[in-house]
Amino acid sequence: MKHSDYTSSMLEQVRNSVKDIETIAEKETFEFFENCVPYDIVKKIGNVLITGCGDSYCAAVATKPVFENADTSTKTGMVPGTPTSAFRNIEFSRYFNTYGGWNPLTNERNALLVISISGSPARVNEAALRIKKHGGTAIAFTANPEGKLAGNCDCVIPMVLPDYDLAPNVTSYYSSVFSLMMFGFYMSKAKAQLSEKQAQACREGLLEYVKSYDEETMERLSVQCFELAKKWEEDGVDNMDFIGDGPDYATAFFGSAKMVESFGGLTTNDDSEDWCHINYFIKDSDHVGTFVVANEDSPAFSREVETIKLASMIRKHVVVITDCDKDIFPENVEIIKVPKPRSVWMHPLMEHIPLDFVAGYIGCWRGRMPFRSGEEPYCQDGNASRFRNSEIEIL
Amino acid sequence: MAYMETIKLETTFEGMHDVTQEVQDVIRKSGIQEGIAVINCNHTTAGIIITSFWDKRGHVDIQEELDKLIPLRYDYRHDFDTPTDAAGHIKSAICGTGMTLIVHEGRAMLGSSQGILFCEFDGPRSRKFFVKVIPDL
Amino acid sequence: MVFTKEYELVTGRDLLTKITSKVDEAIKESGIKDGIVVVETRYSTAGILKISRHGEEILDDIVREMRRIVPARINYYHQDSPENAAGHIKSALYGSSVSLILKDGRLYCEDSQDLYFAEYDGPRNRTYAVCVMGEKA
Amino acid sequence: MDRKSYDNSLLRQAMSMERYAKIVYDAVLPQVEKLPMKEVWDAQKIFISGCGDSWLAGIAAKAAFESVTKIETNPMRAIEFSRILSNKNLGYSPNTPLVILISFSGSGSRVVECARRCNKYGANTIAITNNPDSLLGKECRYCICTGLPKGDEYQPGLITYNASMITLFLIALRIGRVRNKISYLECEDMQKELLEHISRCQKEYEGFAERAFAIAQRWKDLKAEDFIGDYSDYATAYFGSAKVIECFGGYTTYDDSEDWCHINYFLSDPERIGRVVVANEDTPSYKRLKETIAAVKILQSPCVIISDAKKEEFPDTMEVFSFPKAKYFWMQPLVQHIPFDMIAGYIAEIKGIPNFRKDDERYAAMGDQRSGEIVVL
Repeated sequence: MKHSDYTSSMLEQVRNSVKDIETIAEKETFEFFENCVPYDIVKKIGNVLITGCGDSYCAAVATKPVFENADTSTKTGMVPGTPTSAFRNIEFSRYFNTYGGWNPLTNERNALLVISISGSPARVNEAALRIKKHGGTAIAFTANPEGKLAGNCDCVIPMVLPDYDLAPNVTSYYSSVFSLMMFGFYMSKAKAQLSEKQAQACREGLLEYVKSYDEETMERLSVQCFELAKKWEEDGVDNMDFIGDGPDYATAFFGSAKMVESFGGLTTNDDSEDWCHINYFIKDSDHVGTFVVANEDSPAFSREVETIKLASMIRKHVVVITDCDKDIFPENVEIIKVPKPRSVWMHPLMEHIPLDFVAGYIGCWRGRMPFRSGEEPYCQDGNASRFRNSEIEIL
Repeated sequence: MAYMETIKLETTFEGMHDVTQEVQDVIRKSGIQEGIAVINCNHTTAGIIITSFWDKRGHVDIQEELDKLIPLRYDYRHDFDTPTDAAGHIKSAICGTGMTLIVHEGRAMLGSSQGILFCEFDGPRSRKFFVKVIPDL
Repeated sequence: MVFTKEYELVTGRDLLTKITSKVDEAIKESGIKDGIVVVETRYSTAGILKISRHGEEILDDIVREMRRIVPARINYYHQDSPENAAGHIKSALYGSSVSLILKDGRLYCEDSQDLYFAEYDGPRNRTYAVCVMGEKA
Repeated sequence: MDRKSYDNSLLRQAMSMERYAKIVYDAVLPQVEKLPMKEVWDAQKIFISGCGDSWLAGIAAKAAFESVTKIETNPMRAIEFSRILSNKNLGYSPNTPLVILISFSGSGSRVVECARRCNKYGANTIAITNNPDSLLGKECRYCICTGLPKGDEYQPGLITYNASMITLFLIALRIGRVRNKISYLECEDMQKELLEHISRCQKEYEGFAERAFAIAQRWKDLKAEDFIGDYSDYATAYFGSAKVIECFGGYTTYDDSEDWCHINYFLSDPERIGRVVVANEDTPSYKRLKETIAAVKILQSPCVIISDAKKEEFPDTMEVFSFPKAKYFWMQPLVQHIPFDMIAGYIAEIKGIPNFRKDDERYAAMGDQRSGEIVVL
């Protein structure tokens, strides 16, 4: 069977990414954000905090640079943006400032962006209620504007989400990333850190980048990932290791989560430096698949190249997702070349696509139900009460 | 036509930086012979003063005496930043952050032992101040 | 004869603890009616003070003025902590012992003043000693 | 099987933790007391960075720094600090932020890179290293030597991890003391408690080792280990996973209690995945952790719980390592990594795999971490 003969809800989502993002972009214009969060609220934000569970946390890590560097320069920046932190959901709702104490001078300048497509997990609601308790503003990014989370937040950004059957979600990730990035531009515009024209240019640059994943590129990526996944299945790869730095760590993390959700594969992730100290020593190196996200303009690129060299010396299955040419890397690593955006911070929106393909194809072969639905013992918590009905405590 | 320039400097901790020459240079560059020059810095933990340059050890005395008057106490009400910052605000308020000079024959009218000092009350920091020269009508 | 007794206490931050009754107790226990009483603490960031009995607000004034004269600066040469460095100086300046006159079984200052243990770097566990010297009646 | 014949480095290090803690404490305290008051005051923000275990020591000490100093404290991966972090965060005010860089040898490229970046922008730096003459020791403004005797057995890192934590705690106490956030009495008590808590726990280790050995025999053929912990305890979880890899190269994964429910819950073959949860009673997410443990129970994975709560708090199918309560909750990461260190050490020994894949010459390719390129952004 050919790669395109395989279909699943997840693969559909990946294949339609470009079209879907364009649909989202049509609705999510600057005016749209202005209607959701008026200028005078955005202008007083002095501290951006972003949180969410699972993929949503990845989206937070992925988009942090957009908020921090309003000029969205490629290297670590100089132009003032807004101080921004991405939090694991449990860390924000239970630990943020719990021990150090809240600072009454800055509390009201805190804005928490809470991301949750369904808006139903207990933890995101807890986070929203917590920031409000301490005088900040809660802004929901959710596809369920009537849901619980929307009710608990001061402002709601109703995300547009194309409809697919239950599957490891890809649409939710790129729509969160896109919405967060757009919100970042909108905020910088409102705070006069970006001019009208610059903000528009950021948006257009982003859409141009989305378009660069044209049919031909998607076809190439699909084929390459299909062959790769097939080879790995044949070689008995049973553990996957993901490496990325800064916003690319989000891609690595997201990719690793998709493998788990799609077929329950064992995964781990790390940055390019710590990988050399720890994960380098994982046994059975012939059966470990390694993905490294290494883009040319990333400030950590030179370290990533060193790490890839090291990995290629001990591991058979090393794959580099990169926007630069092959020759800089050792010969025995497989290069998945992805389009190069105008600025390096745009990458997280699309560069996860190869990882999704791999997860999707392996998912088809292993015949696992998405999220193990109906499978024992997982189904004993079929309605996910482990996170929907978790007790809310507001500290 | 009035003329303005921004002067940048890198200060040291509690440093006293001689900026007389820089100010005179701006006045010279402006080409203005008669008028006034206004100096101001946009910082709250630094000051600009005129004092004697006859013995530069006197500059250390100024910082030391200011430190006695306004010690680097840790218990200021403004404790958001540091003791140096809190004391610096007070020192800066007392010294003033700028001054007006009379320009005559293309130069600031300063006494033979007078000089202009940029006083850093925190530091090291990147600082700047502005000089504007305004001609007589 | 000489009679010495040691007392313990837990102090608070900037706390003046009244110890008059303890001193009286020591005097009674010694049975001495005429002589000299010495109260001393051996800590270098604490002291013994003899303070007027005219109202609680005097205590506040004393604490505030002691802090004003010897502020808890961050730039002392002694680099333990600001309170500690200032505490050493306060202890040296304000004294860590007092001598009192005992006459007919009563302290000479009994009507007008109280004795206090002054803490300059608390809270801590402290001790002080009362020594009574003189003739038993 | 006789436990005694499966002696291993991690076990030996665990058993001598008390002795080394005393050495480090005595060496570090006088150095920490010399940190100047003004510079301690000037720190408006603290970063802690290092590679591998050293970074984890920073995470482990985050709660301590926040409770004792009340200053915002960010443990950061070395590469994030040196390459990704915006330079606006460095040197925006005199002597701030305070950057604490940890490296046992003091020679890794990345930490040296971090130190040079701080110097470029004016941040204040303290090195924690066992080698003050190293590049890191020289680049940093202050250097605190952990004073561990040269030539002893420190691999895989356990004593060094503890030394970093003890030093971090003592620095936190110094800052808290200077800034009057803790009183002299509290400071003295916390310092005393540091060593006492270690001694108190040390008494449990003989029993722990016995149980660890039994678990190691059951777990040696599992597919992977999955670690769960929140905030400071995330360091303990992550550290356990690092030891698994260093000791016998096992497959591992780790997450916090919330995200685990969203992602790692779905791992295949749950009955062949060993789960390790760090759940302390006083931690703000304790109830959440218990809910997560209930979800682990559904999956019927073999599970080890590390906690200071009573055994009865958890499902009886799970193996609970109960620690004595620490008087100050933030001291728990000092000791709680011990049970899994022992398990990892025993598994490696039972399987006959040497540390750091020394049996496989390909792994020697790693070479020297000092040779990496240093880029100062």
